[in-house]
Amino acid sequence: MSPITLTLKERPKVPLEAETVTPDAFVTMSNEQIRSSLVYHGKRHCRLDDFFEVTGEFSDLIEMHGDLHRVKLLGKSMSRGQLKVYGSVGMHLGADMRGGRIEVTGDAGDWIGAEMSNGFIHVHGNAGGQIGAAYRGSLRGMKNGTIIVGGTAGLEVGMRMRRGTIVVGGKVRDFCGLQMKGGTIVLMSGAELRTGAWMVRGTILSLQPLPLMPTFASSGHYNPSFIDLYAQELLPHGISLPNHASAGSWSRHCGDSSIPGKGEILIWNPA
Amino acid sequence: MIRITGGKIFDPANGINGQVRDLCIDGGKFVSSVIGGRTIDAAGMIIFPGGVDVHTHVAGGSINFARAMTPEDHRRTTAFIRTQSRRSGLGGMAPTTFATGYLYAGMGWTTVNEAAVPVLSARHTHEEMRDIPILDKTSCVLMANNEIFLDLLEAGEFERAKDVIAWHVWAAKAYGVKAVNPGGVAAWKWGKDAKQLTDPIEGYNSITPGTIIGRLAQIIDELGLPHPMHLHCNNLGAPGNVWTTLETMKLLEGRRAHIAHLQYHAYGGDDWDTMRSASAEVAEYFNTHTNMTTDAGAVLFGDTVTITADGPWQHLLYKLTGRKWGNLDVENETGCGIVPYTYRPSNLVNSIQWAVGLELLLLINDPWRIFLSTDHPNGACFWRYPEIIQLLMSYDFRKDCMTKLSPIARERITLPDIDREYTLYEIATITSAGPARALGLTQKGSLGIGADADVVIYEEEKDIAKMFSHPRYVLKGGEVVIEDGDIRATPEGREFIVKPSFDPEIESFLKPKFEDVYTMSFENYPVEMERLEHADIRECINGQAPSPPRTAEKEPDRADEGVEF
Amino acid sequence: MSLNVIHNATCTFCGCVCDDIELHSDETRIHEAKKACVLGKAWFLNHTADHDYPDALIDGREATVDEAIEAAATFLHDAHMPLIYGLSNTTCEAQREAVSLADRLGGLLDSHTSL
Amino acid sequence: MTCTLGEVKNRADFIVYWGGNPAECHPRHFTKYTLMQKSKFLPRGRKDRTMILVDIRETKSGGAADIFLQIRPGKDFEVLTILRAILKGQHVNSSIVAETGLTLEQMTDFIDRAKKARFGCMFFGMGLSMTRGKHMNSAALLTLAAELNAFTKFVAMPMRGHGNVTGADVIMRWQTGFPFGITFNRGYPRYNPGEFSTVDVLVRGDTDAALILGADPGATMPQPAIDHLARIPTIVLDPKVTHTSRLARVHITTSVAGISAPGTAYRMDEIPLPLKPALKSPYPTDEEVVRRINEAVARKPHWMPADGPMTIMQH
Repeated sequence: MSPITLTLKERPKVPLEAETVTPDAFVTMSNEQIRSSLVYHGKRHCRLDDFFEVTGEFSDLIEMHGDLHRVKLLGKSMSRGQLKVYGSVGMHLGADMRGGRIEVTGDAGDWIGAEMSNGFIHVHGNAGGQIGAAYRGSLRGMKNGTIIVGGTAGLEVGMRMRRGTIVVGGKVRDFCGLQMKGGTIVLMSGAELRTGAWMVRGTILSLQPLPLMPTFASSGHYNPSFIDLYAQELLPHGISLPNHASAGSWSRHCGDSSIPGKGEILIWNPA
Repeated sequence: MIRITGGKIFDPANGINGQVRDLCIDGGKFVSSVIGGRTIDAAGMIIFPGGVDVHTHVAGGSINFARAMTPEDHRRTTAFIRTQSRRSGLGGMAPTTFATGYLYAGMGWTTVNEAAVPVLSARHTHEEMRDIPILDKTSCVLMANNEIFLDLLEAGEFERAKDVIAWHVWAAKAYGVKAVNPGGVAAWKWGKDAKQLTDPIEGYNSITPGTIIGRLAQIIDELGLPHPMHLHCNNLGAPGNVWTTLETMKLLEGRRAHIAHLQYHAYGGDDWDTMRSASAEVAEYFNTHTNMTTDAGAVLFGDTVTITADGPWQHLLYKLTGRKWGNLDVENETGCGIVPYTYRPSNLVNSIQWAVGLELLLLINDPWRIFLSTDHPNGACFWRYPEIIQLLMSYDFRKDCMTKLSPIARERITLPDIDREYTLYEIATITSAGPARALGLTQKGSLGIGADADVVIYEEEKDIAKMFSHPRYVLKGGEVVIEDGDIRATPEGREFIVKPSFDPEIESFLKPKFEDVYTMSFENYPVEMERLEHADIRECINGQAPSPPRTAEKEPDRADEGVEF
Repeated sequence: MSLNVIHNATCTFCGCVCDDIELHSDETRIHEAKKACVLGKAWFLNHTADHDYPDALIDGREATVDEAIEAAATFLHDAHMPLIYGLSNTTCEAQREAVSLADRLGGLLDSHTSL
Repeated sequence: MTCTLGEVKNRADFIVYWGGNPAECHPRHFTKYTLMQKSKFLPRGRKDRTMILVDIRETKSGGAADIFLQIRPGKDFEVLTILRAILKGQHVNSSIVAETGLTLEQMTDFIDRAKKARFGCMFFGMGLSMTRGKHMNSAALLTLAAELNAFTKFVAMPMRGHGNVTGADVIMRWQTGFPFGITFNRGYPRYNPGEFSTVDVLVRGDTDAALILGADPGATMPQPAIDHLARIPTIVLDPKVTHTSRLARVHITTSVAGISAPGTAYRMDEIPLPLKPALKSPYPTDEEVVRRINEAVARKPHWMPADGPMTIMQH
């Protein structure tokens, strides 16, 4: 299948809600159907081709070009195929995603992969907050899948996540892993405050020193073998996790005792 | 002017069971004939009087708190889209006011009783009710834990206590009086409860829950309020509470009373492990004591949010489930708790609760005295009533549902042994004629000449739940509000209120007491009449006791050939 | 001249919303606000019934209320994503109308609470 | 977990003010609602109550407190989380505790007193909810109050600032299901603070017209937000010509709620009170102006295509 390409021709003046842009939908649609599919420019009901040049049809490979920072909900609930964006995207990228692959060369907004149940999202630039998180009031964040952010990320990364993996290359802001119930967050460049606050279970790995909550207790240094498994899994994405005893060790901190929770934060100490 | 022709009429208030008759409507009421106007061809269709909900929570501080606590539910529910003429809304566990009107009317209910209004937030409740379109409304004001009232009972000042109740009913612009866990809520404010009728109440010496219940029922009868004391008994939801419930009923002999959500008060056993259904004991007593009416408070499996003025029960639920919990205490009057909750067939307690609600509806043999309710949103959301109707009308469907229950649960209930199936006439009684009668709303629940023209027209079909979920037409006050599943009009509803008489001197007694314990000015406390846009006032005559509940006569033979449900 | 007295008036300056204030006023201003706190007194005494401000301004020029309402309706109706914001220092009755307007416009609605 | 102020007046023997300065911002809070009142249950009034003030610096409210707990700026969330851990008998890392500005003994004493209270109430102000951590700070305090109910009766309540912001909250909840941060752009209410909240919307430039009433964002919001208000058609309703009016396309002068405009306002504990205006204003009320704008918009074509569904099931 050759990809469907969408190239931004008209910059939206207010946010454009485009949850119609998914491989699941487009694989069954002709070029005309794709062009005419409904997007919401603020409150206005518009056609996709009011904003995008569209080529291709009947494909679950989608390529998008342009500065899409005002375009929201791309790849929402998608379960197959691939969405590749050459540029930046707005909020809710891959929210409720069930499978398939999303790649963004630029930056992304808040709530990427929110409440997703499977799939893979890779944002090369910076991302906003609430990555893989639960929406307000909901108790269930991402249930599975992988989210990789090359740059920095915002508040509440992995809030209430249940399973799955989030990797952030740059520094993340406060409340990373807030109330998480499972899964793994890997922080390549550390985080600001309150990492792991109120976590119940799950693992946060940081390659850089972190300020810890007073409700985390130190429980020694080690080189656990599960890190090797993660390292293997992440290596194809260009991420390398150290674990060899000659290179250093992980210091383990358990919490959050205010819950009381059984989560762990592992911080790498180079030898 | 509207004429509805050829429909099969189910009008228990007038003893009509499936006869084909024309209905004529003019000026919002049924009349004997009309000339001109629209004709609705209802040939072969089933016609009920508009539904009346005797016990629901749709407006006021607590349901509005529940709305705030459940944004995740608002995101996964039915959304009513804004049109040029109609407001948007969200359905779900705690629907918005506009959606509340659309959803009730959408299944043919046209009158609701908001069952728990603290006087302090009565002004708020009326504002919300004004934003519930289509439906006519009544409300019950909470009095049984009011501290000024309790102090008077403690001092033995009955006449003054009566004036205090009457003054508060009028101040709240209410229609009736609700008593919640009498004495227990007052104790809850100290983190305590009063579970038995003879339990002392924290902070008082002589009065017990029993004193409050007896006195309040007497006061409401003597004031001549059209709806009797609306009682949420003590010890709600606890295993073995059947004894409290039976004691309460015995105490009420010779008085009118409406016992709310009976399901939550009909449990046997000693604790959560030995809990069993006690609906048979309750029904047996209830069947032979015609001074009372009740509503089922039925439970359906699934998600809901529980909200009640019974703070102690809510805190227990929170401890049992560990879910998020809200609690709201109102000074000197009441308190309420809010917990999102999921009833599951795999849970023994939930299974028993589900069965008990249905058992009571099936074992209480007089449909004029037990009414359909889920204590919305506590047992289930009101928009699931059609599922309960299906359970009542089909023994086979009940048997199917019971296969989901564990063998232990099936041993603790009597539902498998009950093969009664409701007739359409009985459904029309428990959903409309009966509750209208219990509320004393003579113009409701009837298709007779002079009654309010609130009508539901169903296309008869085998799938009972579907038939009752999707009426073909709903008319409110003679206006077509629902047609073919669309909302055609959203007129504002009326509010029925009562004006009991009281000695105006009571204000000079109340004012200093009030200012002692409350934080707002006495003069600002009563709800101003101007705030009610469509009020319908009923004057009550002191000492003139309204008639006791209507009891069933033999059901007339059904006149039409019905489909086999 | 004897002053007009209002008992149990309500002060909306802060969230306490005290409703036991006694206001003494003439045609144009409140002279006394008994029981009010220092903030409440300032609030009541600083407002007058005078016509101190123009009825309405459109692009900085004085206009009638009718013109301003029509201009406002046009701007809001034409927008793709209009916003209604504030709703603190006003009445519940105005707030209800504002929510209704946001619903009709298909716009954004927010209050001080989000700050 | 909340209550009306009368409950506090009549019952609360343990009162905490956290990140608020009622002596200066809500001057009658102590005397009318909380500390000074005597009641049937607290016959000696102030003597029967314990008041703890928690703040980053000692304010005038400190004079009324039995105990003042001075915490380091931005450490509210940590302190509240430690308190939750202490309540559950859990370990806390004492070397990090020192960073909060309080000692473990002070915090243990706080929890001991809270558990021994018959009826406890925590009020929290903008010092808690507007500092780093924002809504999570409020959530931490509300959770602590909920958890204290395992031991005694405990409630918590925000100290709302501006007049009738509570009314906005309450009305939006019953009409839309959500308290603030709402969009109707799909024809029904959706909620997401951060996405639909005003400062975020303005800073990102996500709106193209604004109606402001009962607020003066031009004086209080960050500059990028104000800049966007100046770029788009902004309409202001206010009794005065405000900072925002000066950058607006349209300003309409309206009467003052409770002084020259009648109606209703909600107290911070969600009790509605009638307004009794003393003056007759030469200006229309906000209510009237918004209603007339609404009517004027209603005369124009409805924006939503008429052929769409009347209801949808969200997912």
